Formats: sequence, C-alpha cells, structure tokens
Amino acid sequence: MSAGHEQKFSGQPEPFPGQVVPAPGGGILTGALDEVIAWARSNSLWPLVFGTSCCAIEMMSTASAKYDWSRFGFEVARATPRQADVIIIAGTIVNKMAPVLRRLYDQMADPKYVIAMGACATSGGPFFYNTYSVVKGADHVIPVDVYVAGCPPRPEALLHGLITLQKKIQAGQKREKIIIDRYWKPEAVPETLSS
Amino acid sequence: MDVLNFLLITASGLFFIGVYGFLTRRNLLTMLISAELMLNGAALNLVAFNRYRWPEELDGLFLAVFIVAIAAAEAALLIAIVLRLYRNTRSVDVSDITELKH
Amino acid sequence: MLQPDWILYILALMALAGGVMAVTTRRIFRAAVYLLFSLTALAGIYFWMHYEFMAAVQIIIYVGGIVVLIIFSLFLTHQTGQPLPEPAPLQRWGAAVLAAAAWVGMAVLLLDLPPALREAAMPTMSDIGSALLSVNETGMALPFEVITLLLLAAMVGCIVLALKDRTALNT
Amino acid sequence: MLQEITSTDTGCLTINVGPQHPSTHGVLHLVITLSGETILRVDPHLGYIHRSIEKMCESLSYRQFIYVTSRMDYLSSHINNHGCALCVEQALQIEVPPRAQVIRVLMDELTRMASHVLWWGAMAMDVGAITPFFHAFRERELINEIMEETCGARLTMNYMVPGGVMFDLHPNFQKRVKDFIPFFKSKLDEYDELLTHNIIFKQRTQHIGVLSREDAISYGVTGPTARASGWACDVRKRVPYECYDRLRFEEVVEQAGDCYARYLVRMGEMRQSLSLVEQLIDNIPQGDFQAKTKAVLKLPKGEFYSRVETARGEFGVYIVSEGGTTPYRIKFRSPGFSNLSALDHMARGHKIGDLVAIMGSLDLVIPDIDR
Amino acid sequence: MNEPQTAVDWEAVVAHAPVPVQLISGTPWPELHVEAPNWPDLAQFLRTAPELQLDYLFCLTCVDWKTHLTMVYHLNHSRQERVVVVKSQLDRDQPQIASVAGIWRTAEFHEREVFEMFGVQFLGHPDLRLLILPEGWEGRNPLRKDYEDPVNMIRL
Amino acid sequence: MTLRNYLRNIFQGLRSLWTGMRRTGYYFVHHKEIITQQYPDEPPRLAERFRGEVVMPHNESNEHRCTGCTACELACPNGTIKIITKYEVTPEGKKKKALDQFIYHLELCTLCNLCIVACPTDAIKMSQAFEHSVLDRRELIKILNKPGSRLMDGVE
Amino acid sequence: MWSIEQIIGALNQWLQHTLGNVGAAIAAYILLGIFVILFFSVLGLVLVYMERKVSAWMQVRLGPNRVGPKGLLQTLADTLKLMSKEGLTPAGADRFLFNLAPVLMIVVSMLLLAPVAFARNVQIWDLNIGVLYVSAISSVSVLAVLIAGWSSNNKYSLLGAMRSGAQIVSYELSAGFAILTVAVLSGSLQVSQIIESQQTGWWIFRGHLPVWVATVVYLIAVTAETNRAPFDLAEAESELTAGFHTEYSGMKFALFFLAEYANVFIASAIGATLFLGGWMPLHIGNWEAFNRVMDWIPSSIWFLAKTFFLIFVIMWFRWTFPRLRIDQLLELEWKYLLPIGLVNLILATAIAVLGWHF
Amino acid sequence: MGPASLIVLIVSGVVFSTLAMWVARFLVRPAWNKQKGEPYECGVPTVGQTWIQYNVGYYLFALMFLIFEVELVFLFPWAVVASQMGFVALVEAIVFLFILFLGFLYAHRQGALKWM
Ligand code: SF4
Ligand code: SF4
Ligand code: SF4
Repeated sequence: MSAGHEQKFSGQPEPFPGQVVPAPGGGILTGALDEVIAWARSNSLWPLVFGTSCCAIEMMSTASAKYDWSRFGFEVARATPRQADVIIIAGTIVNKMAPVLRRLYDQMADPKYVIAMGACATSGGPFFYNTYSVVKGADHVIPVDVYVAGCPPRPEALLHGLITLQKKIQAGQKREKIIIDRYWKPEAVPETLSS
Repeated sequence: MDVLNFLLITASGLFFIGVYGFLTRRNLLTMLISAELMLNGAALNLVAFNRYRWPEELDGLFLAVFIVAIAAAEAALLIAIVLRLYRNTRSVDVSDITELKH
Repeated sequence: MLQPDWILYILALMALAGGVMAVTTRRIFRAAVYLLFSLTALAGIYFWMHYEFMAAVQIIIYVGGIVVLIIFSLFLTHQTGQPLPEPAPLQRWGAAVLAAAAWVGMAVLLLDLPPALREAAMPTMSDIGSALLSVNETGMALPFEVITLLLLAAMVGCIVLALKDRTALNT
Repeated sequence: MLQEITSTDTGCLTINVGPQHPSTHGVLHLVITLSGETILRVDPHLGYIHRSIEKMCESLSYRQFIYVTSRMDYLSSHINNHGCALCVEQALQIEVPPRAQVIRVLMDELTRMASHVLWWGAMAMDVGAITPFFHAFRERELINEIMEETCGARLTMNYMVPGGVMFDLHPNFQKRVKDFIPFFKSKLDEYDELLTHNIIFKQRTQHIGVLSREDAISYGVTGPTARASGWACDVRKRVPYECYDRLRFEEVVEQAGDCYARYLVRMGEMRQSLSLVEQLIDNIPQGDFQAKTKAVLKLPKGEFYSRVETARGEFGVYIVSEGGTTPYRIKFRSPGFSNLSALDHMARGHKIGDLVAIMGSLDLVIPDIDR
Repeated sequence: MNEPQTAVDWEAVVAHAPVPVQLISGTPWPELHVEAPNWPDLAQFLRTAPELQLDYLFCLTCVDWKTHLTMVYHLNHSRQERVVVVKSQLDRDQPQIASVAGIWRTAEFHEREVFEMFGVQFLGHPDLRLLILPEGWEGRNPLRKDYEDPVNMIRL
Repeated sequence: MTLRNYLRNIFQGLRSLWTGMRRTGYYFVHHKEIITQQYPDEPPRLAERFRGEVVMPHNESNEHRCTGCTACELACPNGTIKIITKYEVTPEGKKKKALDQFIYHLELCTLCNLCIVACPTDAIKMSQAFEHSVLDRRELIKILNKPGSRLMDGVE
Repeated sequence: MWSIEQIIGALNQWLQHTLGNVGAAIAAYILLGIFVILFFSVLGLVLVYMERKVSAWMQVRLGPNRVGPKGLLQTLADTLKLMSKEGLTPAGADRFLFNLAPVLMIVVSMLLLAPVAFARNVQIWDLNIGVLYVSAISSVSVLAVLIAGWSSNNKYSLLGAMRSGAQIVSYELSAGFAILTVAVLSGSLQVSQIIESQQTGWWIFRGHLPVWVATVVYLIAVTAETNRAPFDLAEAESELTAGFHTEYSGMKFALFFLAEYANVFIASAIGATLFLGGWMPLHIGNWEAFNRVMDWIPSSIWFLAKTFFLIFVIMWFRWTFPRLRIDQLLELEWKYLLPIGLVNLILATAIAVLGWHF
Repeated sequence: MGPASLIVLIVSGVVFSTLAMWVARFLVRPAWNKQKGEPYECGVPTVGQTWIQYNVGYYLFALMFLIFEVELVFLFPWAVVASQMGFVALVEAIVFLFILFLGFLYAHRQGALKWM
C-alpha cells in the first residue's frame, strides 16, 4: 500500500493506478450475433457482492424473497470480481475505499457495468457537505452506467435501475465518459434545465 | 515393432528417465518423483510380460498391483520422513542433510 | 474392436514425454503435474491392454493418492514459486548420457524377444477376485495379507513420524 | 506497518479479509495472520466507511443532525435517532408526551426485531445456510411495511425528533402489528427448526469465540454479545428511559459466552421484544405525539450524555454545547466499536471458518463502527 | 442487576484518592478533574478501590477547546450505576497522557481513535497507530477545530 | 465415548437435519407461501407516507404555494434545495420577493422530510415516485416550479 | 413402443449400411463425441435452472421467470453471457496450468460418463470394472482443483484448493465403501450386471439396513466429493470468497461450474444405479399386471427420474444446511462415515453370504 | 464400445472446453491494466507472496487416505467373488477389515484424525 490515499483527492486530480489500455484483438461483433450477445448480457447480470453501508441492506432486500431479483437472473451474486458483471455501489464511498473500489472494478472481467445506488454513490448525498472523507460521487472513481437516486432507494427502485441498465445494454449504448470535472458543484445547473 | 518389445522398451525408458532424475536432482521430493517413474517402468514391464507372454496367469498382474501398493506405502513413509527431516533441517536437499542430527 | 497400435504409441510417447518433463522441469509443482501425465498415460496403456483393473489401480493409487500427497508435501516444504536449482552441467550431461546409453543397450537386448501373444482371453474381475482369495500355491491370499500388514506398518510408521512432527510444529 | 506482521517464515501467512468480503457485512478490513488455518492474530483496519459524521454534526443544527445518525447504525436507525432526541430533550428539559413515549418504545422494539431478524439471516448465511436468509427477510419486510406506513421510509427513518415523533401513528398501525405478532411467533419456531437445533449449526457455534464476563466488561462489549457472556448490561434495565421501567420484560442472559450463546440471546430478545410490543400495542395513550418545541433549538452551555440500548448494545450520545444552535463537539459511543475490539481476543486460536461465525455472532454494522 | 444500588460518596472518594483530584458536582454526573501525569494512578485507584471498582469504561473521547484539549473518560461499574466523568486537560501542541489500555482493554481502540482524530499521544499504549484514517494522515487531526481540508471539505 | 453415545449422537444429528429438511421441503411444495411481488408487472404497493422525492404541487392554473421564504433551504441538512428569488412587481406597484427557481438536487436528497415540516405554506410535499434511475446524474437536478408558474393567491 | 435402445440400434444399422464397418465405427465415435458435448451443454442448462428453481421455492420466492417462458431461457442467457465474457489470466499465474485446470476438470467428468447406463443397453462403455472406474476417475478431479488453486497465485484459491483436496480424498473412501456394499451384494462391478441383479427389486428394498446406511453414506460422500454445500468449503463464499476458482472468469469459470453439475449428475446416476436399480423399472414381487405397467414406461425415463430425484436430494441438502467447518468435515468422515462404512460392509457381506437379502 | 470410447470422451472434453474458452476472444474486446492482473484479495493489494510454504494440517489425512485407498482397491476384486466364495470370503474380509480397523484405531488413539 502506498502512503496517502488521501492524496488522490487533493490538489490536481491524479490518475488512479492502472490506466485502461485496450488490448489488441477481439471485437468482431456484427448484426444479429451482436443482438443475441446483448440480450444474453443484459439478462444475466451477476452482481458483485459489494455494499458499504445502508444501501446494502436495501440491496439485500432486493435479493430477498419479496422483490427477488432472481426473476431477472441477477441472483448469482459473486464474491469475486472476476466472475461478476455488474458492481452495484451500494453505499457511501470514502476516500480510503476509493482505491479499493477502483481495484475491484479493474479486476472485473470485461464487459462490466456499474450501478451507483443511492444518494451517496451518486453524489455523496447526505455527506456532500462538511465532510473530509467522502468521495462526492462514485463516478469520480469509476465510470458509472446507471444512477439510482434515493436514500436508500427502495428495492423496486434498484430493480428499476437494473432494468434501465438492461435497456442500455440492449440498446448497445456505450458508457458515458468519466465525468472529469471532479467537484462538480451542484450550483452549476446545466443550461438544459435552467431555461 | 512388436507390441511386447515396444512396451518393454517404453518401460525401460521410463525406468531410465527415473534414473536420470534420481542422479541429477538433489531434492528429496523430485527424487521421489523419479523413483515413482522407475517403479512404474517396472510395473509396466511386469504387466506387459503377463499380458503378452503368459496371458492365462495373473502373477505378473498381481505383482504389479503389489508394486503399486508398496509404492504407495513407500511414498507415504518417505514423505513422512521428508517432512520430519524438513522440520529438523529446514531443507529437503540431500546435500544439506548430510548428518541426521535428530 | 477399434484399437490400433498408434494409440499405444501415442500413449507411450505421452508417458515418456511426461517423465522427461517431470525430471527436467525446474518448477517443482509442474514436475508433479508432468508426473501426473506420465502416470495417466500408463493407465491408458493398461486400458489399451484390457487390463482395466490394473488401470484403475494405477489411477486410483498413483494419480489420486501419491500425486496428491506429493503436492501436499510440496506446499509444506517448498516455496512453490521459486524455481529449483539447476543441476551442474557435468552432472546433468553425465547422467543423461549414462541413462540414454543404458536405455539403448536395454532396447537392443529387448528387440529379439519372441513375438507377443496378442489374442488371449482377458482375466475377468472374478478371476482376479478368486485368485486374490484362494489359498493354494497360485493364490494370492498370503501375499495379500502380507501387503495388508505392510500397509498397516507403513501407516503406523507415518503416524509416528508425522505426529512427532506435529508436536514439533506446535512449539 | 504491514511489514511487521508479514512474516514469510514457514507457516505464517497473512491474508486480507475485506474490505470487500461477503462475511464482513460491509467494508471491514481484517488482516489475519494464519498458521495453517489457525488464526494467530486478527488486526482490524477500519475507516473504509468513515464518513466523518462527528465532524459533520458540528455544523448541523440540533434538528438536522438526527438524520445522520440513522445512517450510522442503519439497522437500529430508530434507536439511534431516539438516543439523539433523548440527549437534546435532556438538555432542554423537554417533557415528551406519553403517547410519543409509547410510540418510541414500540418503534424501538420493532426495530430491534427487524435488526435481530436480519442478523439471524446474515448469521445463517455466514455459516453457510442460505435459505434462512430469505426467510428472515420475509419477516423483516413485514416490519418494514409497518414502519413505512407510519414513518414513510424503510430504513433510514428520521422519525424521532426532539420532543416526540415526526408523525402520528398511521391508523392501520395497530391492526397490522397485531396481525404480525402471532405470525412472527410461529416463524420464530421455524427458525428453531432451521437453525437453533441443527447439529451442524451447533457444531459451528458452540465453544467458538468464547468471551468471559470479565473480558466482556473490560473490552466494553455491550448488548447481546455481553449478555451472552453473563453480563446483564441492558440499558433499558439499568437506567430505564421512556416507559421501559413500567414494562415487563426479561433481560436475556446466557453464561457460555460463545457464538451459540450470543445466538440464543438474540433469539430470546426477539421474543422479549415481541412481548413488549404485545404489552404496548393495546395501551397506546391518546394525546400529542410531539411536544411543543421552538423552531430553532439552542442547547444551554454544558455537556449532555444519553444512553440507549440499540440492537447491538449501548449507544451513547455525548454532546458538548457552547450554547449555540449547533453542537460544539459530538461523540457517538457506538456499541460496535467496542464489540469489534474484542474480536482479536475471541478469534485467536480458531480457524478461518470460526472467524466468520464469530463475526456473524457479533452482529457488526460497520458504518456504526467507523461513523 | 438485582443488587441494591449503593450511592457513592464522591467527596470521600476524592479525599482518599492517591493523587490530587478536583470534584465538580452539579453536572448530570460527578466530574473529576485530574492533572494528566496523575491520571494513571487515579485510574488504577478508580478501577480497584473496593467501594468503586469502576470496571466499565464506556466512553473515552477528547474535546478540542481551541486553547487546550480535554480528555473525557466516562466510567461506570458493571452492575451498579456509579457513573463518573474524569477529565484531564492536555496541552494543545504536545498532547500527552498515559494510556489506560492495560486497565480497561476497550481503551485500546478508543485511544487509537483519539490519537488519530486529535493527535493525542498515549504513553504506554501497546499499538498506537492509525485505525480509521488512511495511512499518511499522521499529523493532521480532523476533529480538531482548526482542521481545514479545502479540497475534500465543501462547506455549506 | 461409549458405543451407545456414539450411535445416539448420530441419530440425534440426523434427526435435527431431517427437521430442517422437512421445513425447506414444506416450502418447496407449498407455493402459496411465495411472497414475491413482480415489480415491473405488478405495481408496487406503496405506503401513502412513503417519501420518494420532494415535489411542488401546482394547481390547474399553474400556481404553486411557495413564497420563496427559504425556510426549507435552511432546514435542509445537506443543501439539497437552492431557492433563487426574484423581485416581482405587484399590481399595487410594490416590489415583492417571489420564487424564481426552486432547484432541487434529487441526487443529494436524503428524503428526511425536514423541509416539508419547515415549510410554512405547505408548498412542497413528498411524492411516492421512486423510479429515479438515470444514465446521467445531471438529470436528477430538478426545478420544481413549473415554467411560468406563479404564487397562488392568498398564500403569504 | 420406441426406446433409446431401438433408436440407437436403427441408427447403427443405417450407418453400417451406408458407410460400411469401419466407416460406421468412426461415424459412431464422432456421433458419440457430439452427443457427449451436447449432453454436457444441455445438462448444464437444465441443472442450473433446476437448482435455481429449487432454491427459489425453498426460499419462498419465484426464481427466474422473465427470460423466456417461465425463465427457461435464463440459463441459456447465462451461458451465452459467460461465453462472451473475457476469460482473463492473472499476470502472476502459471498460464499453462491455469488454463489446463478447467480442461482437466471437464475431461474428468466426461470420462465419468462412460459407464453410466442411460437406458436398457444404452451405455458408452460397459467396462467390467464399472464402479471401480468411477471411483478411480473421480479421484483425478482433486488434481484439477489443486492445479487450479495453485496456479492462480492467490491465497484464497490455494487455501480453498487444499481444503477441497483433503476433503475429496477423504470422502472418496466412504463413497468407495458404499459402492462396495452393493458390489458385494450383486457380485459384480459391471454396471449392467449390477442393474441386472436388481431385476427382482432394487437394492434399497432388498438389502435391509446395510443398503440404507450405504445409501445415506453414499449421498453424504458424493455431496462432499462434488464440493457442494454443506461441504462446499473449497468455495466457501463467506470465508474464501470463491475458493479455488476465485481468479477464474468467463468461460473458464463456467467450466468449473459445469463440471460441478456434471459430477452431481454422474454421482446421482451412479447412486441411482447402485441403490435404485438404474433404468430397472419398479417391480413388486409377483404383481404381474403392475410389473407390466411399470415395464411399459421406457427405461430411460426410469433412469432419469431416479437420477433427478437424487439430484434433488443433493440440492435439498444444499439449500437447507449450514456449512461444516473443515476440521468437523474431516472428523465426520474419519470418525463417523468411515467406521460406519467398514462395519456396514461386513454386515452386507454377511447378508450376501448368508443370502439373507430378499 | 470399447476403450476407444475413452479416447473419444477425452478428445471431446478437450475440444469442448478449449472451444468454449477460446470463443470469448472473438466476442469481447477486453481492456487490460496493471491492476487487473494482480491477484484478487478483497480489493487490497496482497501482503507478501502467495507461493510460499503453508503449514497445512491436511497432509496427514492425505497420508492416511493413501493407505486406506490401497486397501480399498484390494477390496474391489474381493467384493465380486465374496458372495460366491461364501465363508472363506467372509472370514478373509473380516481379517482384512480387522487389520484395517486396527490401523484406524491406532490412528484414532494417536490423535492423527484430529485436525490441528
Ligand atoms: S444513500 Fe443514504 S441510505 Fe444509501 S448509503 Fe448513502 S446514506 Fe445510506
Ligand atoms: S427531504 Fe431532507 S434532504 Fe431532501 S430536500 Fe428535504 S430537507 Fe433536504
Ligand atoms: S417551499 Fe415553503 S419553505 Fe421553501 S421557500 Fe417555498 S414557501 Fe418557503
């Protein structure tokens, strides 16, 4: 462990260890096969067992009998990132956890997806102001596909998030770029909304 | 080539591979592996003779089975000894285990 | 029956190649794996010869027992990640020449054996069983019991050795 | 720092368990030194969910800071809120109306059940049984529904406010709770069938992670964990708050101090909570659910401390006030923090599998520990 | 639990204490103020004195008063309610106090927390290192009042 | 260990295992015990007090009740609400403060209800909408007052 | 009435007719290869689906029901997903062995198919050491596990691999003794003869106590040998994340998954053969009419029904029990199952020798 | 079908598994980075080396297993003929199993079956 993970978030943004470089080969996907694969991927999202705090309980509820995400084929929660397809960031990510999250994400086999569950993972949520240790949104650490708001989002909301992700995969959409302007302030209202 | 000859040559090949390993390796466990190869060569030899020379009798087969059984006993004992030596001398290298102090 | 000789040749090649790799590789864990290949190929030869019982014994004891035991003891005594020391070149070449010469000599001697009796009735399991249990002079009951006693002795020996070891470990 | 415990000498192996590990219930990071599979040392590394709540609360008003505490021990969010509300009330000497008191106790006990039932499932999961987990969530969902109807949320309630509770009880509340009581009783018996008497479970938990009474006190272990070691430390009995002194319930105490004893204590507590709810549900007094309070609360200068019993043990709120609208310093005495400190002591000499069982029986909630 | 609760005469306790102690009453719980160097003796006394036997340290924390730090210990007896609060003032620049981890083992973790949050050095602590904060935080103590982190901390 | 004990252990063990298997077997064949709600097909049963997001109700003539008094902004513990006010000229010619934009950051909101309680005019309330998943988090920033809306008459 | 036997016979005839002798043999082998590959794929799909449904129902939930009708395509989606997922090799791993392990695992379970009698006279190779062969080959899978665990260069993997090594080898003994019990009673190791010997009734009905004990012991032992809960210590999720296949991803991992299910199937099939009469229909003494009706049900149905029943029982174990600790597990084997197996074998011999069975 | 079917099975196993592992290369374009290649250990870097010596308590079981397994193998041919040979088989088996049991008892007494 190198000293000072907190350095990651002070001063100029320094890239996380492990920059992504595409490996050669692969990627000959066309037409119908493409669709079949997208169908398979979207219907078999195995989540990583990853929960940091309160939202993890709601994630467990989603797995539980009443909401039962196994109906969609999500129930094979894997404990190792190698076998998981989607990482549901259920809970707050703090600065000490951020490298861990990054490492977990890096160690997942491609293709991989990320759902930010709850206010904390989306933006820092309740811990946005006045805290020295919370990452203000998991997308500062890893790229996020779907954001689910709520504190905690109720299980149906998480299911809705998963369905959104399914739709996204089926539509063949690529992941948004990492939002680079960290410390994006909530005051900065985008133009589309303010008019 | 006749099948019996071939088998016997294979068997002796295994045996001499074992011999080679036994001579070049100074590590007790690799030596054990070599010894297993030698024993296997011997067993194959016996089985081949039994099968292609006196097929109506079973002595060769039984001898081979017993060899396997004894090889198992030998391996078990040897490994027990190796582990014991290892605890005492922190090494499985024969040249390190010159004197058995304990 | 579809049992051409080339299957035998392939199996023998596998056995020999596995053996060679096992004694020459410098990664000790791989040595065990190559030994596994060699032994399995031998079992294949036994299957090819229709000595299924022998083949099963080979697999069950060698592959399932001895190799597993060797692997366990590797974990116990080795930094399995470190390569083994290379033998001195003189020793290596000397031993190789010696073994090869001996093998060639042996092969030459073996070449003029009378041909094999290829078509023969195979012993069935009950043949083997009766032979194992019969007490007359061709029966194997006595050696069988002796082997059993030997195994018992081996077990006792192992336990004595290993348990002392265990107490040493705990301290 | 890690180097000193990393011994590559024979047999000693250092492995990380966590921060992302199914058995740590969150992001606890344990560095374990093993000999073979025997644990020589467990070194917890915390902070993977340290959200600096104590610092944050220094800039939140006395009405606002309660919501953060729901996020600490999120399984006992009501009880956490309760502790904070109590502390503020104690400082301002607010008299809580009797109806609010009863509602609070009812909610506390329902929370305790929900927390224990979740723990039951999680503990089963830790020792490898998966089905109980789902059965536990079935009951938990019912409690959640009851809560949601009244409090408007399922997990992070923010229901207790200084002076009482935020809303009055929902009209359906009584009926649903009354339906729930016999149902849950029958399910508790099923739990016994699935786990309590199961030989494998007993084998896995009996004589594992024994904590003696003296050690429990010395380590400041509280809650069911301490009661399993024979220390009657229930705050509800020691310094009864709200109407606990007028209620009949027993403090479940076991002597063995092992994982199974902790299990039994929690099972017993579920039954006790159920009986508390039974006692109260028909006797909810009429009246206000909230005392009249000022819009902006200002605590007098001084130091205030309140103690409540959460599902995990004694929760303390220590407020140092300078007389302003925000606390000068606030300290949450979280039960999990002390409970965790005994982990090393309990786990030494056991196997990795036992460590999992011990952690399960401690019922750790990591954000509660890290704050 | 079933024992009768006996009240403690704190005046007498203070009189018997091996070190000079100042008793403050009128607060919800009696408070003892002690000089930092005298704290280990007092702790031992509180833990062992037959009429006290305060074996349960339920809260240990520190408060930054901008001019000095105050260590706060909440002690109790395991069966009876005899809460006492012990306070000790520490120098802000070089805070030092003896560790009580040997007396109450729960103090080990609590002291580590106070160490990283306030920078208090606990003398004789068995293993004083960071517990919660990531490595490399030594020297910056987030719960002190003057702690500023302009990057991570967004003030409302 | 006597033989009898040995056998008894085995039988008791097997019996306890069988009890468990009977329980799971019961659930295996009794499908009426299944409690799964099929979310996207069946609409979820939401409690009426469930807090899903803050909304500002408007009446038919596009009027809301918010005076722009910022009480909710102050009450909110984590800066979720941002009120932008403007000055309107009333028919009497007086300048009056009025709401321009009620910006609500759903991605920050903890749904704690404090703003609702604080609002003196009941201008905002909690809705039960919970399907807030989006692909871009900027979509979660909402402006609660509809374009062109104005204060309802009679609300002070 | 058609049966698999007749179909195969007809196929064989047709092949011989069109291709001649050698050609027919080669074609048969190719067909066999295609058949086992297909069989494995289908087996994986079916068993995973079954496991999910069984677990779901025991856990009061629905299980997969949205992908395809009743969720039937769920496992197909999973498979396709796994196929299209990267199978990465960690940088520190021993590449050759890392990739060898899943292959070895699959080869071992494929080999185990040889003596399984799917229906009357439908068997890949009815070799004369039948059940001994099963016992032998299944002991190789432990090596695949050890290789996988070691070559990943991961501590969890290695610990998991060693655990399962000790576990599999130990439980092999008990499985062996349970198999021997039936072998003694039926006087043969050949699968077809073992089934023939149950012509008048399955061993579980005819064999008294020893066979019941053997059945229980066998079930426990194979559950342990296939690394399934409550003996899934190798992959004990809550302890060692995923055990020996922690580092495996994509299809490499799927092959382990598949091999596990295939082994469960084979173990159940062998169990059904030994104790429940394989494809032999249920016959009761001299109820001729009843027996005739039973005979009318195709033998493959009988075989599959019995096998799936045993598979269900093994799944039932998994979804009910907590996991044992490694030392308790070994203790269970060495202190309970093994001595019981020994004594049981003597009892069974006595019964066989005295002819006390029905 | 004879032993050749074993070869067919082996070959189809190898073909099946390699094909399955290989097809993924065409369907996904993986990204690689340094962290991806590191061993997974709960999201933190591993401490120390992995391929080091372990103090496994299991090897004793492997030893015991080996001996028992050899004896088990001998029981198989015996089992085939046991019921035909009658009492001889029974007696021999009892002698044999008795010896086995002796060994077992010895191991048990010595505590070799206790796992440390
Ligand atoms: S969003 Fe809310 S519920 Fe979720 S982790 Fe954050 S604080 Fe907890
Ligand atoms: S619900 Fe709470 S967090 Fe959300 S806007 Fe209102 S006060 Fe703020
Ligand atoms: S919503 Fe209510 S509290 Fe907020 S600004 Fe409008 S009137 Fe004021």
